[in-house]
Amino acid sequence: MELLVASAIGTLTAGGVYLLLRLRTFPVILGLALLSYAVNVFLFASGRLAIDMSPILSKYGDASYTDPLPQALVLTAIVISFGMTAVLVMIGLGAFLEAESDRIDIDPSEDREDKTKDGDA
Amino acid sequence: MIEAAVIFAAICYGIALLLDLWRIAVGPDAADRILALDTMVINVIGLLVIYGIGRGTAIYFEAAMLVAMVGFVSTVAYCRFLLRGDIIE
Amino acid sequence: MHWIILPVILPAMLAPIIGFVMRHDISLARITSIAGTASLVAIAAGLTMLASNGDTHVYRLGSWPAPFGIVLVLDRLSAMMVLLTSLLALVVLVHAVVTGWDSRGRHFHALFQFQLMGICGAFLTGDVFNLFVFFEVLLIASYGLMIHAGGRERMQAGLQYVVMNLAGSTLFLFALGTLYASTGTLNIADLAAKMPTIPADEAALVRVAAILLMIVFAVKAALFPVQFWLPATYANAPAPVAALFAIMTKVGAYAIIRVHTLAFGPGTPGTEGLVASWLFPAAIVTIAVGAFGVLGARRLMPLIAFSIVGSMGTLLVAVAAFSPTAMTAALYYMLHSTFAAACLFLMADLVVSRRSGDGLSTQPATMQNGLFAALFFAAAIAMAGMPPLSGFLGKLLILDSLRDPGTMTLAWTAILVGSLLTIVGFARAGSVLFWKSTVVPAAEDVSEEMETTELVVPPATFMEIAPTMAIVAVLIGLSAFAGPVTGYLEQTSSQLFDKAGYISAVLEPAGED
Amino acid sequence: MPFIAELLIAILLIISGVFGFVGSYGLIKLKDPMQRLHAPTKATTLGIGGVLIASMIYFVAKTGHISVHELIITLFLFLTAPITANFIAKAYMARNLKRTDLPGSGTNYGWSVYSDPPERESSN
Amino acid sequence: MSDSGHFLFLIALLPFIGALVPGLMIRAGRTACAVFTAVPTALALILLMTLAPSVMRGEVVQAQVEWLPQLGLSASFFLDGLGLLFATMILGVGLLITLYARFYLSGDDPMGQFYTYLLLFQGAMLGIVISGNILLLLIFWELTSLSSFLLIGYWKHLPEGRQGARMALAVTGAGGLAMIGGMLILGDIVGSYELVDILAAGDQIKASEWYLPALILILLGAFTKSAQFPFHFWLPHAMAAPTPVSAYLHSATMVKAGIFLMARMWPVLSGTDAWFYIVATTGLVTMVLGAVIALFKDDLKALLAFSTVSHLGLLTMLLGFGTQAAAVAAVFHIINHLTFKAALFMTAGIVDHETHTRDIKRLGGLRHLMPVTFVVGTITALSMAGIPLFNGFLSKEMMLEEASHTKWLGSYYVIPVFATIGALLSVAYSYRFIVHVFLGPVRDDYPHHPHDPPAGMWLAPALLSVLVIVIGVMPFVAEALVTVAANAVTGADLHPHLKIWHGVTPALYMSVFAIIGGAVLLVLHAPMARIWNASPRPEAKVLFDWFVNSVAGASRWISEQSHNGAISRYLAIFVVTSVVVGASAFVGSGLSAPTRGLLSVPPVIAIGWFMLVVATISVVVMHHNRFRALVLIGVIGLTISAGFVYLSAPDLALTQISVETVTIMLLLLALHFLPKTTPKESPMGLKIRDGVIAVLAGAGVGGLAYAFMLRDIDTISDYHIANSYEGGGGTNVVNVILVDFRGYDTYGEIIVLGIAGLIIYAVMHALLDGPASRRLRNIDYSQDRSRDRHPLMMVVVTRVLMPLAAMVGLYIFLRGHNEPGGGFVAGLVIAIALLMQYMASGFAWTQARQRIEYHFMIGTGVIIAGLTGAGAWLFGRPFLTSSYTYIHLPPIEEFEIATAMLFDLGVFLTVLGAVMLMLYSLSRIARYAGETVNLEPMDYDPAKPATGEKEDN
Amino acid sequence: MLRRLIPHPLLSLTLILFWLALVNTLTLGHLILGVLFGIGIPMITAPYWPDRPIIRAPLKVAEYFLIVLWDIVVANVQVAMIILFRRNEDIRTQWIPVPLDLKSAEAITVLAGTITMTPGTVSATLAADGSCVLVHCLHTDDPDAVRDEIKSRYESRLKEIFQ
Ligand code: NA
Ligand code: NA
Repeated sequence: MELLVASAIGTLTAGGVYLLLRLRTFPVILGLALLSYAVNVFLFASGRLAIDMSPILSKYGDASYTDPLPQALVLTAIVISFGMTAVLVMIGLGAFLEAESDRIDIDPSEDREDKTKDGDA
Repeated sequence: MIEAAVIFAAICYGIALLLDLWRIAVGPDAADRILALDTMVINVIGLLVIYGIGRGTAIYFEAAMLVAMVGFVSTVAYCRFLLRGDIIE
Repeated sequence: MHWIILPVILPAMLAPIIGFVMRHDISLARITSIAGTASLVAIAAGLTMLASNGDTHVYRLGSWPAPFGIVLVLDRLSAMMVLLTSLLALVVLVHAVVTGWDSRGRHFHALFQFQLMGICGAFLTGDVFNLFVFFEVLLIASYGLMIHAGGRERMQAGLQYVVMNLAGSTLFLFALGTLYASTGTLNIADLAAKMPTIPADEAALVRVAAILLMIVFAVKAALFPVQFWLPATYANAPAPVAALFAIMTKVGAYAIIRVHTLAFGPGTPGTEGLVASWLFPAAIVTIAVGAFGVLGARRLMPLIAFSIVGSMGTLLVAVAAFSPTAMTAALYYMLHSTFAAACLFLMADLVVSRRSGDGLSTQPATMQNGLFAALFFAAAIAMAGMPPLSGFLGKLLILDSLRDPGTMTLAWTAILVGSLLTIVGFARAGSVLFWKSTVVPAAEDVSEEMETTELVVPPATFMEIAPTMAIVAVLIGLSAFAGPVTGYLEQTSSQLFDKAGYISAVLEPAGED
Repeated sequence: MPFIAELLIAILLIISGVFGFVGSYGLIKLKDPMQRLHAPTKATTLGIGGVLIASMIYFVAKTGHISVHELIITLFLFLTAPITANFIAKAYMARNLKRTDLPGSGTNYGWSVYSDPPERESSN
Repeated sequence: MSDSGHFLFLIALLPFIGALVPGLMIRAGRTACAVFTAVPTALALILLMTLAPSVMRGEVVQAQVEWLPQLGLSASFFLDGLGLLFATMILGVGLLITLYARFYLSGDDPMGQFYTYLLLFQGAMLGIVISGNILLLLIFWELTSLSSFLLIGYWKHLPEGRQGARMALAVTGAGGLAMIGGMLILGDIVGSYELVDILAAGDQIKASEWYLPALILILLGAFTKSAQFPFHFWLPHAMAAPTPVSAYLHSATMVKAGIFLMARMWPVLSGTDAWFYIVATTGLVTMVLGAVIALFKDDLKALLAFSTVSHLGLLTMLLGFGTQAAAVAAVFHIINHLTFKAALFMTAGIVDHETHTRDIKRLGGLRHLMPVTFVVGTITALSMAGIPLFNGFLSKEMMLEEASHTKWLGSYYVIPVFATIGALLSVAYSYRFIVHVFLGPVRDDYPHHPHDPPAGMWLAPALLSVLVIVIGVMPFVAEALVTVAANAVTGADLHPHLKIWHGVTPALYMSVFAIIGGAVLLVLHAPMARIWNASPRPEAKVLFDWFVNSVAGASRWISEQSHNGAISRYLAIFVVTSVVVGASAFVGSGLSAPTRGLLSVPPVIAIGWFMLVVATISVVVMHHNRFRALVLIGVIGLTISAGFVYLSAPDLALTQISVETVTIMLLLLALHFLPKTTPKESPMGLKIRDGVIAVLAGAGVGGLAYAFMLRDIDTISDYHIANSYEGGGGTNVVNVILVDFRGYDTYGEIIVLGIAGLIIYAVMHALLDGPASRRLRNIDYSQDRSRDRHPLMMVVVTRVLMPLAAMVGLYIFLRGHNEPGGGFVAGLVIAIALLMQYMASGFAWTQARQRIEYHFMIGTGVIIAGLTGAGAWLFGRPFLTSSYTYIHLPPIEEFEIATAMLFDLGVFLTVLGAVMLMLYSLSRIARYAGETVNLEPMDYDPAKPATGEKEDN
Repeated sequence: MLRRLIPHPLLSLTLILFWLALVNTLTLGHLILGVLFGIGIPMITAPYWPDRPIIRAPLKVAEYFLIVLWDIVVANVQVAMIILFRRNEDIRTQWIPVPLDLKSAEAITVLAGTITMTPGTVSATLAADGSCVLVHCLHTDDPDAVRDEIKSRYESRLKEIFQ
């Protein structure tokens, strides 16, 4: 099981990184989404894996529970990542509408208003 | 007996998931993919309930219920995107 | 002692009121925002006084004992950082209000207050995961401020800024996961207590966590090779926002100082020296990157942004020594460079808003050319580390503290040559902006262009210049009162290196809250 | 747990497993997208129904209390499955079929995918 | 501290205080401005004179105030003979320059600025010479660089001025920075930066292994400032400054700073071979080279500038000799050079001012037109030439005397020969200054007809020329000052006698040879100049410009190539750095032995894993089709949610699945405006590179996870499990952590969401108010869309489903504390329920029936959460301290009330408000882009038949 | 007044039952809570459901429900057989327009839903004026029979229920 989880994290990370390095905004958003999955599972796995040991306290005496803390951390991370994704999507949309292109790289030649060589310098 | 049936049913749904995955990957039409995803959602609900039976706990019920609810919403959203572009026009 | 949490709660309560209740009334929002920030200054000053006796005050949120709940830790360092933040914020806010920047888009004041909340929270927390949360708060607020008022370049640069930081946040979580998996705790004091028990030959995981955390902080601190995002971001951000961002890089530096000194620094067999071995060379290159950028800049805003990169390199060279003396110097330089960077951006705003763009090209001289030139001169010598402003003393302190023969030559060379290139770069820029431009007549041939670009900006009023002047005054003050300031910083630094004191203050079940 | 309950549960699980499989199998086997739409909407729904009934019986047998919350999932599925199918069908039609590929509606108005609704007084 | 100490502070401060005045006084008129500049200078000079007697007695006036004791920097002042000499020169000449400039500058020049800069410079210069702490000296040193930059660039409109200023700043600034290094080393060797301590530690310094680096670094500072070869080139270009500036900076002050420094450090640094060969040789070369160039300069100020270079070389050489006699000669020549050079610059300025040219070739015959100027110029030029009875002769004689017996690399000839050549050239260019400017016939082609200027202008040089003669004839008047200064330099107790006649010495021969040879050279000047001008030689400015431009160009290239806006590359570097640095940290240590076995893998889980991997790879492969990628993301989200269920994390599953849905909605909404496909534009090489990076990152992260999953560790969460029910009042430990143990995290987290809502709203407005709105207007919606916007069936089902979903949301909210669920999921579920309604009947129609504003909802949520946390203050407990109780109201069974639930309500409201505000903003954009708004909940309700039947089919 | 308080009584009832099913226990406290929600939620969501469909024959509803349930089971077996055992080329798919007499949106929706859930048919789309439903039949040799069965078996019953 651990191997599967680890390899799944690895695959998600690899896929996420690959898309993160693309040249358009949308695949980058997808890449960050994949990375977000990867990191959530990774963080979750830092509490080690357990089956049928949900951290819901049992009314019937002693039971063993999985580590609840990483789950709480992942929840926080998920929420934050959601907010971030939403902002990213909106800004990506804004950049697309402003620039009429969804290329994520900025072409530096566009904002060099001063192309003439300054003789004084 | 229940155990064996649980395993059988789980494997059936597991194979079903693989078949859905195939359809999602292959398409050819976007509608096929949405259909396959929707089927996948329903199969996962089945698996969750089966898992609950297998483990003897109802703790996963909410997950199954939520999957049923949001699965519908996302399917509609995907379709509306194809149909109208703007899903909440 | 609920005062400790006020720097977080006050802006966190004001922001929603401003953003969600007063969103249609800019004057009310302005008054509230400025009053809130001024109160924050007062609170921060009070906290600084409180911390100045050397006690480490711990605020146990939810009354849970550390390390199980989250604690806020107020010591000299965190108090000072909060004070620095609030002072900077007040000046920047006044500038934003009097120049009207705040009304060029929506929700400036709410985002500004949230930004303050995030920064103060990051400085005060004693928990690494909570540090992540407040990093995210300050980052997301900064995204909003960064693209405030919109526009093509700003949106594009803002997008890059967001993407880069999301990647950084992802790495943060990977690091935290590894950290928790290898130590079982998230509290910095608890980490500091546990780290010495991890044998040097079984520390692979925690080493990865430590170094990944450093990279995360390095992204914020604009350390090479993860500094690439900064110039475009700062150059395209609204000027007051860029000025406020002067503190953002320091958040990264602060995190390195706090976490990597306490938890992974001296006295931990597994990680000792690990971070420094990467931080030092990276900081050296960062200085070079900044210097090259300043010297090669075509536009004013990137020039300033690159000078910030260089200053971060200088700061982190000192941090990398992880010695109390060098840390004292680093802290002094941190105070200085925050104000210097803000000063440059505020000054640049006054100038750029009266020119067509921030290109380092000759244009008709603005009205008040002499005044702006003087302000530029002051800000530039501050940033380049020339006397009489505090940069020179900061630089001297850093150079003087780096006496380790292994690193001294390289560090000195980098800092001094970097200064030279920066000076030359600023001189070239200032010469074009303020001297050469006086040659260009504001005659008819340019008036057409002037009309189309709507550059009819009235002369700067006293209130518009006051914030920049105030920062210059602060820089002069930092220089004049360098002795007392450094005295405080020395104590700050020794408190920082007093690991046992920190651990016992945080972890011992104290009666006080 | 009574044997009869166990048996019932097992049978229900097996049946539903088969239906679940068949639903997805149809998704693969059938050649036409509209045909494929039939498989999951029916087979799978029934499959899930079986599982849910099995679950209800199981918990009644196990705890002695009647468990009805499975019905909620059933209710959701019954309410949503037709809509889902309807939308998927329309998505397919809109993208792949022209109005001439379909029989007429026999009224003054065409199929809603292709034709605007009648104008209302209020909508001008 | 004594009174004299206070005076010293006052002297140091006066110019700086005074500097504030002229800028403000300029409205009072130019003369008032000049007067107010002169006042602080004169005051400082008077104060200095009150200190002079004790200094002349050999005492040292000291004053010290702590400044930065941690560094060893103090505001420490130190006035000895050397300081007194220089301070007098600086203030004295300063006064003369103030007077001169008043008449020299034109009405167009901003005089207030000028005097401010001048006083700043004066203060900086004064600071150098009376600093008692070498770090303080560094500060003043850098201040001279900065203030001279302002003075040289004073005429902003002249490109030469700007360039000259920058060049001076670059060269002297570089030297200053090197000097910082040197001074810090000195301080480290001695353990103090106080001059007193340094001066007392000469042997210790010379014995240190750091002596040579310190020497070189300090000399770099001195040489650049004093324009020693090869750093001499900046000085002539600084001549673009107004002449008063040149006269001040290049006779008495700025360039003498380097000489001062060498003199100051003489007891500490001199006396070694390194000192001798570096300093004396540099001085010699500079002296000769400067003189040669001066001879062929046609620009009067350039001639004087290079002559200054030459004389600075002479001084450097003298100091380099390292003998006490040479030091005396140097001190004496400092005074003499000041007197004649300042006067000469002012003379040149007068000529320029009157004739409007400084080109020697266009001058001549001014003797008749400007008799006063002629007299002053001639006297001082003869002094420069070293003609007897003028003071220049005396010190030059002493120099030649010293040179005549100094051995260089075993040779007795090198230094005497070159010193004589230098003297000869000096004579030649001095003659030329007199002959080619003043003598000869009056011309009729001056650019402007000259006559003597007003007295205010010639008074200052005239005064200096009087000094030239006085000292030249009665050298003993300067003896006391020279003695006390020389003693300060050498640290010895010397009693030199300055006299005109030394007898027939080698120096006399050398002098005579120089004076005659100089005349010969002048005669031969024209043909020699032709040869000189024809011969190729490196032009320092060109080289310097080339160098600076190359460095700047290279800098620009480096920073623009690296910061080229390609975030994909920044990110690649970031990932590679993380992987490489992380891996290196990993291999730097080992791992403990694994303590856990692997959990078994049921087949369905293996299938789930397979689905996840295949879907991930498919997203990567198919990402060009954006919609398809989104469907695949749905698969991944579903799989991970199910995985969380399997791995005992029901809360995570609930959250993941609901966030997932909302995220996909947002992405679909955005994709509506974006291109539907991603072009295939990455070249194969890039794809491979990124693939390799991606695989490395994946392997690293996966490996890391695998490594820690096999190892158990004690964590703090045992406490959470143990205290969740008793302390937090909930059985869902995860939820109790979220709202209680780590409620502060959650507080931050909802604020993130609230901010996200704000930003999206703000961006929406920025887009609608900006140029993007035009683009939005042009989006064409009519094509390719299905005609049913709000299908009847969907609307009907939603009417039932939405209340049910809302109830599910409430259910999940209420049970969160004890069972999986909570405010966040509940908020999302309600949001999804509303979304359902929006999809069914459209945003606008639904929105119109919405009573609560989303902004308000977010604000309320954040404030409720905050107030709940702050409520604990009322009970004297820290923020977020929770409390709960069980309420029993018969016949209802007991139920729990916890403040944590109120906090969770805040979470709920914020989440709901944020999500809805996001949707609202996107919908606003769509409507702006021309989306129409429906007025009815469904396209057509058959129960309410339309009035006008329309043929369509 | 009552109408404003309980705009959709059936919905309220459903919600109360739904709540009890959700909590999966029947206690007084939950009943009270369920009633509160059952009244509260429809009050809040009433604007989204402006009409008030009238259902006349509760018994008919039960009958209809059972018929459909039975048909679903049968339909599934039939469809499963077709999928598993019939060769693709032997499957004869048909589009069948079914004109509707129903006018109520709710009734049309129930009918369309029923069609989808029962033997071999999927309701693909409605006519733009809701007067006809386009049914896709997986396999039939007699489209008219399918249409007639829909009309007689389901539509007629729904007419009684909704009108
Ligand atoms: Na993330
Ligand atoms: Na059917």
